[in-house]
Amino acid sequence: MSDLEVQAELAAHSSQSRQAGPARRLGVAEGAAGVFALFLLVAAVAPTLLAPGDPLHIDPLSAFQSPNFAHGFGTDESGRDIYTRVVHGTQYSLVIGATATVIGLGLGIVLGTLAGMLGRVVDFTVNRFLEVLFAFPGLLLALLFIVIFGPGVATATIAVGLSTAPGYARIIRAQLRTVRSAAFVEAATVLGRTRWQVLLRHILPNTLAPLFVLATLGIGQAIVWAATLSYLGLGAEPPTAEWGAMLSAGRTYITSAWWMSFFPGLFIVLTAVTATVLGRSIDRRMRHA
Amino acid sequence: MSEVALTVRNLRVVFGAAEPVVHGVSFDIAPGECLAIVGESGSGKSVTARSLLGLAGANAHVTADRLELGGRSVLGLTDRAWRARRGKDVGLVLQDALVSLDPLRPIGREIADSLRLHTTLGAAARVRRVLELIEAVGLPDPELQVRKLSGQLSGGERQRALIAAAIAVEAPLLIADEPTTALDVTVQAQILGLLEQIALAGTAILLISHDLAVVSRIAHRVAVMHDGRLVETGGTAQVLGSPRQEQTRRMVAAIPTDKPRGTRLSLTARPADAPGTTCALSTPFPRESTVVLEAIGLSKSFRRPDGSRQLAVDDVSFALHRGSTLGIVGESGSGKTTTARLLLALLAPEHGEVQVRGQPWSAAGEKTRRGLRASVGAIYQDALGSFDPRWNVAEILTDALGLRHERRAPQTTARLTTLLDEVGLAASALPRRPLELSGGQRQRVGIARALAARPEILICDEPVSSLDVSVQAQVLDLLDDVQREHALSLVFISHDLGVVAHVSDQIAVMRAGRIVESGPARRVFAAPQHPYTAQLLAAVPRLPA
Amino acid sequence: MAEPVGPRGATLRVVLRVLGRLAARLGGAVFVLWAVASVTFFAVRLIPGDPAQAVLGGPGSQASPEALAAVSSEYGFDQPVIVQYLTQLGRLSTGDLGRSYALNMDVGPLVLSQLGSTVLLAVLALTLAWLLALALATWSTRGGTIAFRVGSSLEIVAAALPHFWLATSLIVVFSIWLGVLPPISTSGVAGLVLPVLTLAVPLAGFLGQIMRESLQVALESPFVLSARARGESERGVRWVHALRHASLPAISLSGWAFGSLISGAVVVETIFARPGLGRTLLNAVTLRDVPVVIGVVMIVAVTYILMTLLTDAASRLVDPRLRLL
Amino acid sequence: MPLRHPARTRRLLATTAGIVALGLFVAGCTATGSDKPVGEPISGGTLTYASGDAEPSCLDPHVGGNFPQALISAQYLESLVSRDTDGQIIPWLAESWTASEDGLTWDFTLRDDVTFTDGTVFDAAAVQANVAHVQDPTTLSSTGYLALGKVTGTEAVSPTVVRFTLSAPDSALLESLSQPWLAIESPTALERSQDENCAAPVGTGPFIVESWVKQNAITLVRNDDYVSPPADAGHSGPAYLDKVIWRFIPDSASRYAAVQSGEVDVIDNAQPDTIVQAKQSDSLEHLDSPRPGASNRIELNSGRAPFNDVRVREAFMRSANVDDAVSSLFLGTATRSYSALSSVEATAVSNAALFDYDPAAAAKLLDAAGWSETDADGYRVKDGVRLTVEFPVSTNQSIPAEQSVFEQIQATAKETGFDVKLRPLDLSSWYAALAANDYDAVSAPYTKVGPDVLRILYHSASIVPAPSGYFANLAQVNDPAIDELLTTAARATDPAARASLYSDAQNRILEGFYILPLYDQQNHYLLRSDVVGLRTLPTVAVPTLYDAWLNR
Repeated sequence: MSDLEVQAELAAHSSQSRQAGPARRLGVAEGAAGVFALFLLVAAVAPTLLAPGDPLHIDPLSAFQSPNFAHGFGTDESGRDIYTRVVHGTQYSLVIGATATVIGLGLGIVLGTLAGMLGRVVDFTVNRFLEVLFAFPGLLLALLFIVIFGPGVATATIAVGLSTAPGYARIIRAQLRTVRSAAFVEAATVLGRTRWQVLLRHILPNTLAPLFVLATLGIGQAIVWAATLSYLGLGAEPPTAEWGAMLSAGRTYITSAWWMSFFPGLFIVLTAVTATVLGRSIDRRMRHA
Repeated sequence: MSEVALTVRNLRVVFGAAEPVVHGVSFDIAPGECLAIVGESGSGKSVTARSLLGLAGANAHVTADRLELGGRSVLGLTDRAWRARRGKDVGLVLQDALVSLDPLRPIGREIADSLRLHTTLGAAARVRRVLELIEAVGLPDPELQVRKLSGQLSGGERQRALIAAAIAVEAPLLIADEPTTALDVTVQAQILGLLEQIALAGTAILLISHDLAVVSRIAHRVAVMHDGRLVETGGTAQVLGSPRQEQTRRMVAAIPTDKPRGTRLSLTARPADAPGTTCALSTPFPRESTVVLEAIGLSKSFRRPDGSRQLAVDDVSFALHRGSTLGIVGESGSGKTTTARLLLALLAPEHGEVQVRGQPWSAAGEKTRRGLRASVGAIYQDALGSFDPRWNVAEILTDALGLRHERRAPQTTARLTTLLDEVGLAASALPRRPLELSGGQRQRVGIARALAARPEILICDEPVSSLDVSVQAQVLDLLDDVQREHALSLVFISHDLGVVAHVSDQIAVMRAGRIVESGPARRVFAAPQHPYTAQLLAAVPRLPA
Repeated sequence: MAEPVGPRGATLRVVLRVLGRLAARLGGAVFVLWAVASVTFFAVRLIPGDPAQAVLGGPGSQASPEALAAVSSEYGFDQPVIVQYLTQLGRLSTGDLGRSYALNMDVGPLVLSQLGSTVLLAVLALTLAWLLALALATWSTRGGTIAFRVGSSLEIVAAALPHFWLATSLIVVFSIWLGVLPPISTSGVAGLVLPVLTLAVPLAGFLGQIMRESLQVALESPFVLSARARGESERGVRWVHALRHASLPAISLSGWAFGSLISGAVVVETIFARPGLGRTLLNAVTLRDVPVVIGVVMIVAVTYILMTLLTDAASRLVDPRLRLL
Repeated sequence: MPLRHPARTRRLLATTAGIVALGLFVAGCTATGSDKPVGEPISGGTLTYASGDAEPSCLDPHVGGNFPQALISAQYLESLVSRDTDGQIIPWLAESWTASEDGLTWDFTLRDDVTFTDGTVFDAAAVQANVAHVQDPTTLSSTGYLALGKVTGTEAVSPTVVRFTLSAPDSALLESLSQPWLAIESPTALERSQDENCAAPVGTGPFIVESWVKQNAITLVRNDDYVSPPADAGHSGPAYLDKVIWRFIPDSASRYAAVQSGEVDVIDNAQPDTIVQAKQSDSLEHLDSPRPGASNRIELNSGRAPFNDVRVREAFMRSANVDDAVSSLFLGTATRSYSALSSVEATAVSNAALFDYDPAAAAKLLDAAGWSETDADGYRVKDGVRLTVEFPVSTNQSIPAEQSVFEQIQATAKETGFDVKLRPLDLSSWYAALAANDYDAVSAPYTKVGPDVLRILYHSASIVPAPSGYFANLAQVNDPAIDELLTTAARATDPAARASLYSDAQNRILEGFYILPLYDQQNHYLLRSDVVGLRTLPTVAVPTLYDAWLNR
């Protein structure tokens, strides 16, 4: 199992659960998650709309200010406005998260499709390979990659992508196999559809559609992991306004300036929660639409 | 001990603020008597049964003028008081014991639970009693059985174990909620026999079922339930023999067993049928002697988990004549579905071959076969699973018509509407997804899809087994209609001999992969040659003559 | 050989089957280890630069050419890759994990000495996570809709909490503001509380969700209705039937959970200054101390495999159906 | 000989402390304070020390030789000489010493009452064995080895007199010998394998290494037979503490929380904000002890463009607002330095006028140097090349506040048109960048007792890289006049003449705008108020727990 598989499984569980309460259960949460996701999107695309300032602008004389009217989230050790940095940091975090997800998903699709579509030998080989990768718990695989290629944002992004790939691969493989043996695929054969038609019209769409859910869930996970690497000093470096790096820098001053690490951390948590809630919501909609 | 085991007066059950699910139901059961409540799904029969145990549900509001178990009122009991009486004064047997027995506990433990909760017996005494019970419900070798998990038992054995658990403390009343629904006919007969025995021993039995024929076998009295009300109550023979209410009549009519081929089962299936017409005999249709589909010595085996091979289909041969229906009947595991898949060339036979209109079918490559595919359609038991979940009805049917649904022309929509009309669905179904349709509607869409390509042959694999009796009747009638209209040849596969006998011209009886008997439906039904066929036939639930 | 018959024959068959399964398991484990060793060996070849220089502490080490040559021949860097690979496998098979560049000691003993601390942390966290999840699941399925919503929201948020943020917040609250728990985890029980909490809370979020779902499914299943119809009490229903079912998916998740705990240990051990594999690994990564990294990865792979075996055994214990296969 | 901070020291070098603070907290000062009135010292108890530095891989400071080793080894090893707070060399294991006229022969008279904690007698042969150990290439000594660079031989004149023979006069010899990296260990113990000796070195100090659980703690116990405190110690006889637990807590917030909650008694590498908090707290005391040797400074690579032009170097310094950065980030715990040397060095020369923040002057200088155009991003351009300053930062060697200083310099220099590219690198990559001459500015802290550090850092000979590619003269100062001054100073036997030579050299370095001094190498300790008598050795500013006792 990988983190992703667990996430996916939980999403599947929660959307299959009874309709009575649960159907409306996440109503408020979904709304809130949607609003926050919109905020993140705006922050990523046009950060200056939400925070017109320069995230790197220093003002030594107003360093270490606790949250106040002028600086909603307070200022950091060089007097930079934390709100501005958090908003501008969205771009880094989302880009890192999205890139890592694309890498992981891409690799996962290749591996999963190989295993799911080709013969038993390929399936067996790919499966053993994945099993081996699972013996490295997530972060370990990323750390191994970093030790080889050295720390940095690019390495961290690729590392996170790589370490999520096995999870994607297994989900895709399982999904492919389920779809391939589904009754509607047989029904299409009975209707006289060719293998290609079946593949293009039934197997692929039904395999790939859930990937959207996976990607949503995965992006939250990837952001947290990338932030973890930055926090450990192996990813983005200060003064980059990346959330993990901000948190890492802020932790030094945790006893005197809690706001420096609180707000970036809050955004990481909220982003992860939002990804979970939205992922599940999409999943439910896709299943019950 | 009271003379009445159960008294129910004006029982009402309401969930939340909605309409009552049960409206003022009243009945009594005497010790040793078996009362059957019969109704379609959603009629409120299960809720009625559960409210007699105080288990109608957390948000259920149960009221009654009188509700007495063994003469003592159970109205307004606290949960604790209910617990003291459940299992002791009233036992419950549910359908499908695979999920009604805890799969993680040996059945001995499950049976002993009631004893643990309601008696002061010591551990050793409990074990002795459990062994007695297992023996009493007719399971062989009790010492071996107690340690088994429900997953290790066959369906019938499980149901017996469940009954043993329910009667462990000799509760004066036993409620059996669809106790035989998932079982093969022969096993069903045995379980009904067991219940009958229990009633004979003096236990009152409340039998809940959707199938009149099943209950008629052992019930002394029948109560027909519809929309939360008992519409008709009386002696079994009287209610079934001369039903007074329309609902009852409809249910009686829907039973296919012993109804000749072509007899309409549903009373309101098609608008064309005049209301009130019962058992309208349809016109006989022409049958030709041309063989359109032939199976020649088919064999197919599968690998078991332990590596050995099991023959699922063993040297099966038959021929399907144009315009006729070949019924294949057999119990679970007899190889019916494998045969269907072989006929559809979804599996390749190990030996033998299938020919369509005399041309190689299973022996041909898929490429060659594809040209013939349009003439062989299929209808599946799980209609929902046979539709791509992303598609709505319009897309499913457009695809089946061989058109591309990206640019749907107005004339396509017209064709879709005609197609739907043919299976008795309105055009309003087009934009809906199968998930939003009822079981009967889904099967109609399935039939429409099969008809879209104008096939000559339809392979129907258990097309009605997951449907209510009345819906089943409608679908069977529909199949009958389309067969006549399109001169279709049908292979109709089912575990239900009654259904098969009703729809088929020819019957093949399968057992363990082999055809043990085949021949014209009437002949096989009237004078079975093979003892197995006779056994099957004897077990078929039928209304008292 | 004649097919064994009778009860003795049956026992023999069972024993043979169990042995066969064990052999298959061991074979699988050895395969995974071999593959892990190979993957790491060839991955490390990708590191740019002279491995001998890395052994001597990188370009800043002022290593003389003689020292480089000596290290090259000692570590066999001058040999063909295939020879190095086979040598490495040979060394690994005897349990020799090589020598740390940075810590001046053999990796095997180093890693083993750190293992206990991490395993203790992981086991405690897993146990606590289980208890928390169980408590939350039972509470939220017993109460009404509000309890259900609160329970599921708590779980989703808990599952989303990054370890580093949670650890920091716990230190701020319990060590700095309240001053009741030590911010470092060196010795003693008190020092374990915060690290264990940090690891357990997110995990409990995951386990809780899965447990609540399966508990709900179990509680609504017909066999529970049957049990209730027999007069079983609510507690009996939960303890005799439902919880056992609810724990099954959570048990099968425990292999994954262990992996996520190891990942978490990297962060937690660093923040709480606790000795252990995670901190060793992170130090080794920052110093690019390759033998230690490989050593830790290998030992984690071994423990992971053991953990999956253990998880399997636990599943069999709880689910007798698996014993039938 | 100088001390470079070798690999694997994380946040090894804190930046230098202020001159005002110096008056109060100069190396060697004693921190006291507790709820209980301080009476007579109480013997007994266990003190827990938490270090923010990396855990050493070897407890024998002869091997390698870095600051973490110095910190711990000062508790169980002793040197031949020490230095007092005035910078005077004072006796320790050596009672007295004499140098020959030509400065090539030194005789040290040793104490005759000292034994190592393994029972071996401390004598001239022991000193010889130590010198041989440090100079043995298989020991892999770097710091100690460099410090003994001019020592060609030793001779036991008598059991209590040892003679050092030098290849050239070395005015820094005593300062070198006072460093913990040349502490004296038991010759019997040195004969063990290196692994054994690394795990538990044997010395003459007030404590004995009892056990070392890697990645967890080192336990030291009191040496009850201790007789040899240095001349400036607070008492004589054995130490007060029964036991010392030495831990490693790399995370600064955890470290502070630990001392705040009383989980540990002393921490090092205290961060500015926690120092400020501690000063407001009754339960914590602050001990500031800047390290000797060089100040913390940014070196500008004069060996390549753009900093091969003195005008550009000056422009960079004028454009960097260091004062505001230091005051905002160090919150008064560090004072701006204008010197090449640490403020604890008596020979330090300071020239504030050279480093005024003056963007207008900087702009003029750049115009004059030909960097007169400005591109779209606001950076200066010359011949189509942007005015870029590659600035690799070693994350292992710079504390967070210092990295923030660099960020602020980056921000203020940008206003004048410098594109400062901060590149945070792990130690090994950082060394690689330096070796490849791929830098324009760099901050490389250097600890060494005495002004001889200047020769290491600014003599042109130090531009020539060692085989590994490393070199110490990162500013690539190549000035014959400076070379001459430094070489002469290293051989000068007269203290006054030596001081004057170093003063001249420093002025030339400062006026050449090779370095931008920031502050002293910071070395802050926080201790519980009930820890009394803790002081740092004035040599390399490491704490000694010999005089410390617990007032509880």
